[in-house]
Amino acid sequence: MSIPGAGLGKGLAVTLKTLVTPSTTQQYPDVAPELPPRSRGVIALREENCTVCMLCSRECPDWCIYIDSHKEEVVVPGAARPRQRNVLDRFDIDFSLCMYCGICIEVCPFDALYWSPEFEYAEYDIRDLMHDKDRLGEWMATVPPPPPHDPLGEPSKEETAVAKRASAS
Amino acid sequence: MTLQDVLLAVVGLVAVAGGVAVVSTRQLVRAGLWLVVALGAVAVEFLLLGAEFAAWVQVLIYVGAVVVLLLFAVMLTRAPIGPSTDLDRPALPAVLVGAAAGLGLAALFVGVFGQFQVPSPAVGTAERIGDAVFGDWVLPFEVLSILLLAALVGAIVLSRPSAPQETPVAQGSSR
Amino acid sequence: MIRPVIPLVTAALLFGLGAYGVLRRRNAVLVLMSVELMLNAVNLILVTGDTMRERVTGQVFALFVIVIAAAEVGVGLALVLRLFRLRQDINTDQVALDDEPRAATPAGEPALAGASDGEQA
Amino acid sequence: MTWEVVLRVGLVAVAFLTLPLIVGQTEHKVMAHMQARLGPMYAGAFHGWAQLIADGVKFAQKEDVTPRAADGPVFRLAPAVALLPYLLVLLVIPLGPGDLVGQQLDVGLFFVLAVVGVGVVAVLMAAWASANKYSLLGGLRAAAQLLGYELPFVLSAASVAMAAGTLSLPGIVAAWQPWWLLWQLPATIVFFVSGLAEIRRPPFDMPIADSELVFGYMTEYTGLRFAFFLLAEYVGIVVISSLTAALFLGGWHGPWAESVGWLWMLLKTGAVAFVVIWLRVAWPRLREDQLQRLCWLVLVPLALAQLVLTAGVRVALS
Repeated sequence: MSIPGAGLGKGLAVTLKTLVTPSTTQQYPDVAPELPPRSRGVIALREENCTVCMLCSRECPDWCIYIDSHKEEVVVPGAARPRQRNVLDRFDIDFSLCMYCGICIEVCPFDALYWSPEFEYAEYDIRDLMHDKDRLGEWMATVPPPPPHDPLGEPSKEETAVAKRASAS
Repeated sequence: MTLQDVLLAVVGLVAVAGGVAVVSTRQLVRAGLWLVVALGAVAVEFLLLGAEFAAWVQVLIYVGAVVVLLLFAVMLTRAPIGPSTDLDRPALPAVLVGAAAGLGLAALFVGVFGQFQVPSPAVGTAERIGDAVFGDWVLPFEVLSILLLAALVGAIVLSRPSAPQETPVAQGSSR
Repeated sequence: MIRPVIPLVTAALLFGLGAYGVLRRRNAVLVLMSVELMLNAVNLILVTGDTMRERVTGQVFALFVIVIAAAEVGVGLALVLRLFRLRQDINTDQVALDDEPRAATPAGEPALAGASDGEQA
Repeated sequence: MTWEVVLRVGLVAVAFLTLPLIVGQTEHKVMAHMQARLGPMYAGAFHGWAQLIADGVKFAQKEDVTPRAADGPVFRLAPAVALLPYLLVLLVIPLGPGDLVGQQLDVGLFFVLAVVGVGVVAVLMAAWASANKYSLLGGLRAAAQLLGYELPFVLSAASVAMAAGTLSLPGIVAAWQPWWLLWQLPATIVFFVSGLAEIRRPPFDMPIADSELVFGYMTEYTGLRFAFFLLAEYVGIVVISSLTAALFLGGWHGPWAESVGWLWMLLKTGAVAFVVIWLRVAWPRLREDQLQRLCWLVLVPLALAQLVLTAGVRVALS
């Protein structure tokens, strides 16, 4: 059994309560926002880790990563013949297309891509949202250090491998 | 000519000009708006003549309700923006009757009251009108209320959609 | 001091305009507007008469007239809207008083068409 | 004598220009905080106090568009017609005891009711002249709403006039007694609700229901003319709040009324205006049939019953 008009009173009560509750709005340009750790702001590139395996570009759902490269012969002293090595010419991410899914970062086998929490890179021209590899490299400075391991968690694969090798020898 | 005379004449001119526009404009809604001007000017005449209460009743009932109803009806009957073509009948008989009534009455009034002057009326007549309505005129007042009720009922009956029994039962299912 | 002849002449002219409008206009709503003009002219004369005789009887009558005008407009507009709903037109010249509303005729047509089809088949 | 009239009219004009802005700013801030926001914070440095001035500058800069199919003169005139009645009403609302009122008027209450009713003409003008079917629908809704709610509005005001035995607004306030709060409570509610409907504020804003009719009769307006309509809405809040305060909440009555009566009047007006804003935030819009049902089946009978009660008490007391 509900009293007719009780909902109206409830609406008034809720709004009045919200009125006297301090609001938690952050005045953004004046006050820096408190971002949660590991927020997804922009994607940074560590160029020397990239082997041009193209996994990121292929897995990208909206095809916003553009990669060009050429092969170079590297003469390794003592080796029978020169090795071939991929050299990155172009690594562009079009942030006007990117949907911040992070799949490229997940799939990168050599830890060349990282999330950076920086988000203030809006532009007046949409074409300026295409970040080349130098720009992506600059973001590396803003990438936070990886979180420490959970002291109660399982040890990492590398650690167990080292321990196993040591015990075997 | 006193100041009040001048004001009366100017407001009277506005009223007549509004009236001319009401009966001559070819745009339906504009006619209603000119009627607001004419009736408003008449209300101001009432004010100048000391009939304050009647003036505000005029504004409340005429401008606030009657004209709005008229405009409402004009819009509901799909008045176009811009002039309509077939609003008028032949002018001659209307001009004859209108001019005869208007100018004849005007000439009569000028002839009888031409130089007549009366003292400026005192304002604040609501109490006296109340006494008059509920004293001498209370019976007509009550009759009037019955008339209003009858008009209300009549308007409702007229504007309701057709009664269901007018259409045969078999076709009535389409609603 | 005021000259009552000024509002009286105004009222006379308004009345003339109203009479002209009632006879001249075809549109029912415009006719109603012209009637309002005439009623207002009468009210103006009543109120002016009050001022001349320093009484309020005329104003009482003016109030009565205003109330009756409101009732009249209510019923009049109900009639006009009813007319418009029946005929899609509120031209007073085209109101034939003796025939059935046009909306009734299409109901008969399908029956006739059906009958002629039956004869052909 | 003459310059006293000028002074009074000047003061009313100042009130006309400042009070709506204060109400508008309060609405910005109160609505924001009720929705857990902050509202304007930048214009004028301190909590965005100059937001509405900035809005005014913005409106003045915008292009004044009249649609090609519109009925130009009527279209351009409508905002002024919407604004004027409220300005006139402010002239006769008593601010404090004695003659602290723009203009003493023997039938002030009647004047107010008559002039407020004129606003509907402006709505119809704007709606029809816009040559836009949504505008016209909004205007017809507004006309039906205003005609309907005029009745409880006038009837509830008549109740308090009957109780006070005068039609003059200062006279009604002077005759007011604290126990009228209880006795005239139904009339207070009816007057306030139908007043809300008269100025088309939520939850009675079907004429400008933006989810159905774009913006009703204001759809085609831009720039200063649109600002005029908005200003009319906020002056309307001031008028309805101050009328409710003066007629039913005792106006300038309160402790030390002789010296600070005007402050009491302003405070009561502000409180009612706050409720107007509060209702906008808390309640959803009524449906068109609910609106008419509320008017004819609830408010009108209530107002009539209140009239009978008032008459009975008056006769019993005399």
